[in-house]
Amino acid sequence: MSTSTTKRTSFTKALNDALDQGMDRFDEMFLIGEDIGEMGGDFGVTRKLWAKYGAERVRDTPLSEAAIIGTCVGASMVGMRPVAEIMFADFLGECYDQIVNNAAKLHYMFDGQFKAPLVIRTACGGGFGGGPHHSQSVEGWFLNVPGIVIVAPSNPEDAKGLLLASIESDDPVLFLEHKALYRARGEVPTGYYTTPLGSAAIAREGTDITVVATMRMVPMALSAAEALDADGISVEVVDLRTIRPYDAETVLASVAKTGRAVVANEAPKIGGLGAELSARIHEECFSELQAPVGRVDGLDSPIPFSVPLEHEILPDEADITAAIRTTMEASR
Amino acid sequence: MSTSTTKRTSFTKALNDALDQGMDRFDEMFLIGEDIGEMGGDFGVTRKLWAKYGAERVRDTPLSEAAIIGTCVGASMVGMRPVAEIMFADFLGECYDQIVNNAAKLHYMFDGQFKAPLVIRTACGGGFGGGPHHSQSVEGWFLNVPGIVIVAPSNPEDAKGLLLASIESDDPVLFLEHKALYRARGEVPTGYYTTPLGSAAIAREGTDITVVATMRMVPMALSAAEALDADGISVEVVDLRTIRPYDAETVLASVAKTGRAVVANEAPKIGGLGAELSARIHEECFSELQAPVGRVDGLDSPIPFSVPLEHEILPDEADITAAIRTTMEASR
Amino acid sequence: MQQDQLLDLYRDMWLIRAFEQALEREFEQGGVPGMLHTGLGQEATQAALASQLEATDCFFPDHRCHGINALAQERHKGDGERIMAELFGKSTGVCSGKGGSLHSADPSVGNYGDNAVEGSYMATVLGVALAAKMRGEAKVACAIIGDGTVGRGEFHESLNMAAIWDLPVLYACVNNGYAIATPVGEGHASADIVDLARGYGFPCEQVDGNDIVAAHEAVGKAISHIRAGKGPYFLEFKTWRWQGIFAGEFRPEAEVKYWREDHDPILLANDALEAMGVSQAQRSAIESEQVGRIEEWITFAKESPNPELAKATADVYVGWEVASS
Amino acid sequence: MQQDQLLDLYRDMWLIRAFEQALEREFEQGGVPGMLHTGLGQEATQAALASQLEATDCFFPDHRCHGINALAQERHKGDGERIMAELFGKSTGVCSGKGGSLHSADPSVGNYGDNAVEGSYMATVLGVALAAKMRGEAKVACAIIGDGTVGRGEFHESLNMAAIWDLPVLYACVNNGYAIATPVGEGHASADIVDLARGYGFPCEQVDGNDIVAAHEAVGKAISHIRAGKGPYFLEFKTWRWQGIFAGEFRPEAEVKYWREDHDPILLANDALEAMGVSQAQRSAIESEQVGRIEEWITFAKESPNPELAKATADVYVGWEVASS
Ligand SMILES: Cc1ncc(C[n+]2csc(CCOP(=O)(O)OP(=O)(O)O)c2C)c(N)n1
Ligand SMILES: Cc1ncc(C[n+]2csc(CCOP(=O)(O)OP(=O)(O)O)c2C)c(N)n1
Ligand SMILES: [Mg+2]
Ligand SMILES: [Mg+2]
Repeated sequence: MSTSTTKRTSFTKALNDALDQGMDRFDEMFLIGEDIGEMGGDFGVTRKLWAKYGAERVRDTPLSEAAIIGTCVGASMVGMRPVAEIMFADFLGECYDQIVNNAAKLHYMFDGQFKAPLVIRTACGGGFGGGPHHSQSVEGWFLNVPGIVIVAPSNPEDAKGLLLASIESDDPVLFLEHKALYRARGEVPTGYYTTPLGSAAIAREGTDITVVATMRMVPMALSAAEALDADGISVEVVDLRTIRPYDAETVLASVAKTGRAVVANEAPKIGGLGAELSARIHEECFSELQAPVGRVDGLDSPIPFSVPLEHEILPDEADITAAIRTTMEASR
Repeated sequence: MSTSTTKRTSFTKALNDALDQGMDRFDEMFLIGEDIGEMGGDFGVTRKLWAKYGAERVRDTPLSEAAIIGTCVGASMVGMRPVAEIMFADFLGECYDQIVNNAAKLHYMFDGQFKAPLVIRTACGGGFGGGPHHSQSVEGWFLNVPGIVIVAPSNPEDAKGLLLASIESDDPVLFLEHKALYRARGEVPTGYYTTPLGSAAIAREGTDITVVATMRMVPMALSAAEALDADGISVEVVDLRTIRPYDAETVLASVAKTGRAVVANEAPKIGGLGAELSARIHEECFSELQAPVGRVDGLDSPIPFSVPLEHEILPDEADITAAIRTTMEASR
Repeated sequence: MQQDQLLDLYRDMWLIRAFEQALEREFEQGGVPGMLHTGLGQEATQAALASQLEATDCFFPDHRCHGINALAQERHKGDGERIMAELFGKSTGVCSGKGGSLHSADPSVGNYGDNAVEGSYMATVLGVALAAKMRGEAKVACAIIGDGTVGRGEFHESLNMAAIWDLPVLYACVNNGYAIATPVGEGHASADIVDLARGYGFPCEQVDGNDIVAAHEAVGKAISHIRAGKGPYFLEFKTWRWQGIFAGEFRPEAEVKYWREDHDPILLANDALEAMGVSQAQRSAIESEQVGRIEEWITFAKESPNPELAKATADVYVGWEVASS
Repeated sequence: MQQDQLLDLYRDMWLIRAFEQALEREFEQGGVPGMLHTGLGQEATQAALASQLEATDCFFPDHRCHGINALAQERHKGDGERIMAELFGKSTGVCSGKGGSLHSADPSVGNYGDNAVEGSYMATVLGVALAAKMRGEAKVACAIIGDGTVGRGEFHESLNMAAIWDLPVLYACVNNGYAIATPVGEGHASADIVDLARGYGFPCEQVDGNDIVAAHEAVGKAISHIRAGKGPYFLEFKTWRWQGIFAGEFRPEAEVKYWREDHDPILLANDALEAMGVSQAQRSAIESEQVGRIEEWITFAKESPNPELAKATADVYVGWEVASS
C-alpha cells in the first residue's frame, strides 16, 4: 500500500478511482460492458470514464455476455488488458464457457504462449430484494476451476488496491463486488497502489477463535467480534480477500494460534467456499483444533424476492455470533 | 431393485436399456441431443432408439446447447420428461445459465407451480487423451447450486437403475457418465427397476477406514481395498452415487464406525466434492475421527492432451492407496 | 375494428397505465422492494397480446410485462390483484412473493413467468412449443423480448430451432428503441429487428406498437398463422417506454415529446374512439374505473401478509426437504 | 490464375492430403492419442486461406484444420512437423503436447488455436479484431467454423458485434454439408449459411470450396476488403469432408462418388494444371515430394520425446505455482 494521503471514499468511488488510474496508466486497458459508457454502469462504477477516455476505450455493448467475455479473451490474447463489467453476477452463466473453458485454460493449454490478463467485474450478493436472478453469490460456480483468480474485497481501500492488482495481473480475474458494500465508506489512499492478490488480511486480531470471512461477511464478523469482546471471547477476523488461489498460510497460522475456526460466506453451504476452507483447516490443524470448524453460509436454496424470506436464507451477524458461541462451547 | 433375471451388460448398454424401458413406459419422455438419432449418439448410448421410437421422440439437434436445455426446461414445465444428451460434459458451460438459473430454480421461484423433470446426460471424466475440453469432471461446477440433482453411477447396474430413477424424478437431474466406465461390464437386471436417488451404497464393507468415492474412483477404491486387505487394513468403500443432495447419513454412519475417512473424486481438489465431504465428516464425526480426512483429487490444473501428463493430473488407485496408508499412519 | 372491441382494448390499456403509475408511486414511497421496470408507453402492444392469448396458450413475459400479467390474470381468473401483491412480495401474490416483479407466473392463465436473465426464455419457449406440437395441441407459445434482449445468442439458437422444427412460437419483440440507455441502432446491426430475423425463413412483420388497432390486427394474424400449424412468426412492435434510467430522462426532448404527447397509445386510441363517437364522459369513466380498481389492488397488496417464513426453504426440490437453518 | 501460383496451391493441397492420410494411418495403428478429425476433401478451402493469411494476421482453426496449421507453420517458420508432433502429444509439438489436435496454436504464425468447444472462438475472434482496430493494425482476424458450428448462439452475438463495431473479422464457414451426421439443411433454417449471415449487413459470399481458383480469389477479395478497413466479411465454402462418422460412411453413394471422384479439389486442380500444360510427371513429383516430407514429419513426431512430467502443472497460472502432487 502506498503512503499517499487518504480520503474518505465510498466502495463505488474507490473502484471508480481504480479504473480511472488504471486507464490513465495502461494504454492497453479498456472497459467493456452494458451501458458502462455515458450512463456509467448500472451501479455507477464507471461513471465519468466515458467522458474522460472516450467511447473506444469505454465501450458499450449489446446484451451479449458471451461476446463481451469472448472479446476480452481475444483482446487479452494479444496483450490488451480488458476490464469487463457483467452487470449482475447471476448473468455469468451466459459466459460461463468463455470464462471456464477459454480464459481459465488458454495459458495452460497453449503451453504458455498466450496470457489472459482480463478482469471481469460483477455485482454479486443479496439483501436488497433482488430476487433469484439478481442476488446470487457465485464464487461457488468457479471455485473448482483451476486457472481463474477470484477476488472479493470487503472494504473501499481493498477494493481499489485489489482492482488495480487485478488489472496488473496476467491471470484472468473474476472480481466480485458485493452490492451491499457499494455504499460502504472508508479511508482510501488517493494515489495509485495495489493490494496483493492471493493474500488475506487480518482484519482484527484475537486469540480465542478465528473467523474467516469474505465480502459482506467481513463487516458482519467484525461487528460480531466487537460484541463478543464483552463476553470475554477474543475473535480474530481473517478477511480472505482472494478466494482463489486463497492464502492458506494466513488462515492456517491464525487457526494454529486460536485453535478454533468459523468460516463465513454468503453462498449456499453445500459445496461452497466454507467447505473448502473447513476441509483445509481440519486437514492441517487437526491436532490444534479444539472443536470442529463452524460453517456459516446461506441456506441451500435459491434467493426469494420477499425480503423477510430472503432474510431467512442469507446468513447475518447473528448467525456468525451463534456459530462462534457454538464453537467455543463445543471445544474440548 | 427388482428380482428379475440379470444379464452381463456393459455400462453403455445398461444406459441404453434404461432409456429404452423409460421411453416404453413414459409417453411424456423424449430424447434430445446432437446426433443421438440414427447415429445413436457419440458414445452409442441412444443406439437403435431412433429406429424404435422415431425422430419425433428421439430428436437430433444442431450444435445449440443452450437451446437444447432450454427446450428441455420448457417441455418439462408442461409435464414432458425430456432426457437431453450433452455430448461432452465440458460443453455444459454453453447451457450453464439454463441449468443453474432456469431448471434449478423454477420450481422454487414460481412457488411450486412448475416442475422441471428433465435429465441431462453427459459424458465426463478423463483418461483417454481427450485434452482440456473433452476430459473434465464437472460436478464441481454445480455443487453449490441448490435445486439441481447430480447423479454419478459407478457400475452398470446402478447406471440403469439411477437413470430410470432420474427419469422418474420430478427434479432436474444432471446425470454424469464417466467415459472410462462406458465399457465396464456387470450383471444388470433385465427388467425395469429404479435405484433410489440420494442414497449411497456400501460397495464394500470394512472396519478400519471409509473411502467415499464417485464414478471411476469407486472401482479404483475397491481394487485398492482388496490389495490393502493383505496388509491387514480393512477398507469400507462408500459409493456416493448421488452427489447432490448426497446421502450424509450413510457416509457419516460408516465413518462413525471406522473412525477414519478418505474421499476420492477425480475433479481438481480446491472447491471440489472432496472438500464438502471432508468438511461434513469433520463437523459431524469430530470426536470419532482418529486422523484428518484424506482427500484424493485431481491436481489443480486443466487436463493436458499428452497422456503421460494427463496421468500426472488425474488421481488413480495408487493415490487412493497412499491416502489410506497416510490416514492410517496419522491416526492418533 | 368494432367500437366495442376498441373500448375493451382501451379499458385494458388503462388498466396497464393505472397499474404502472400507481406502482411507480408506491415504489418511490418505498413500499415495493427490489427493482422496478414499467410498461408505461407500451400499453397498446401489451393489450394487443394479452387480449388474444388464451389461458391455454403460453407467454413468457419480460421485465416490463406487469400489465400483460395482470390482464391475463384478470381475463382468465378475475384476480389481477395477485400480480400487484406479488410485486409487493406478499403471500397473496401469484408466487406467494417468492418471484416478485421479475418472476411472476401463473400457468393457469398462460403466464409461464419471466426469467430475469433476459432472453433466456427464448430457449425455454421452444420446449413449450415442442410439447404442444408433439401432443397435437393448438397452443401458441409466445416469447416477449425487448429490442436489447435480441443481442443474446439464444436469439439465433431459438429462431433457428423454431424454424427447423416448425414450432408454434410467436416472437413478440418490443422494440422501444433502447436497451437501458443504448439505442437499438447502436446495439444491433440493424435498428429494425426484423432484419435480423428474416434469414430464418418464417414470416416477420413490423407494426406500430402504439397503434392498438394495427397491433391487435398483427397479433391476430400471427396467432391464426401459428394455430393453423404453419410454424413460427416474428412480430416487431415499434414503441417507446416512458421510463428512463435511474438517472432520469436521457433521450432528446423532441423524441420524448413525440412519443409521450403525439404518439401515446392511449391518446391515439382516445382519438379513434372519439372519431367513432364515443363520448369524452364515457372515456373518462373507463379511466376512473380502472384507476379506482388499481387503488383497490394496491390496498389489497399492502394489506396482505408476508409469506410465512417456512416458505423460505419450501420447494427447492420436489423430492427432498431442505433444512430451514 | 498464373501457373506458378496454382502450382504452389497444388503443393499446399498435397501437403494437407498427405498429412491427413498419414495421420489417419497412424491413428488407426494407435500411435495418435485422443480423437481425430481430418480435413481430407477440404484441401482447397484450407489452402486458399492458409496461403493468404499472413503471420501477423490471426486465425482460429477448427477441429479439421491440421492442414492449415501445418501450412501456416511451414510458410512462416518452416517447421510444419511441429503440428504433427503436437498431434502425437510430443514435447516438440507447438504446445509441447499439452494441446493436441484440438488445441494447436502458435501465434507467431498467426495461429491462435482451436477451442474444442466448437464455435466459442466466434466470440474470441472479436477481441483480436478489436485490439487490431484500436491499435490501427491492418490485421485480419479469421474464425474458421463448420456449418454445424453455426448452430451456436455465439454466431449471432459475434456477427452482430463485428457489424456494429466494423471489426476486421473474416468468417470462413466451411460448409461440408454435415455436422457429424446431421445434414446442414436439417440443422439450420437454410442449407445456405449465408442466408443466416446476411441480416448483419456486411458482405456475404458463397464459393465452391473445392475449386481452388475460385476459393483463392474469394479469400483474396475478402481479405482486401477487410484490410481496407471496410469491416467484416462472411465467406461460405461449399465443400465436403471425406471422413464419415465412427461407424463409417453414412452418406448416399452417389454423393460420395460426386465429391470424392468428380469434385475432389485435388483432381480438379490437377485438371486445371493439365489444361495449363503442366505435365503428369511434374504433378506426380509434387505429390511424392509432399508424401515424402510428411513421412519425415511422422518419423520426427514418433521419435520426439514426451513432455517432461513437470510440464503437467506448469502454466496453470502466470502468477502462481500449482503443487505438482
Ligand atoms: C442476460 C441479461 N443481461 C443483462 C441484463 C440487465 N438488463 C435488464 S433489462 C436490460 C435492458 C433490456 O433492454 P430491452 O430488451 O430493450 O428491454 P427494455 O428495458 O428496453 O424494455 C438489461 C441490460 C439482464 N437482465 N439479463
Ligand atoms: C459446443 C460443442 N458442441 C458439440 C461438440 C461436438 N462436436 C465436435 S465436431 C461436431 C460437429 C461439427 O460440425 P461442423 O461444424 O459442421 O464441422 P465438421 O465436423 O463437419 O467439419 C460436434 C457436434 C463440440 N465440440 N462443441
Ligand atoms: Mg428496449
Ligand atoms: Mg460440417
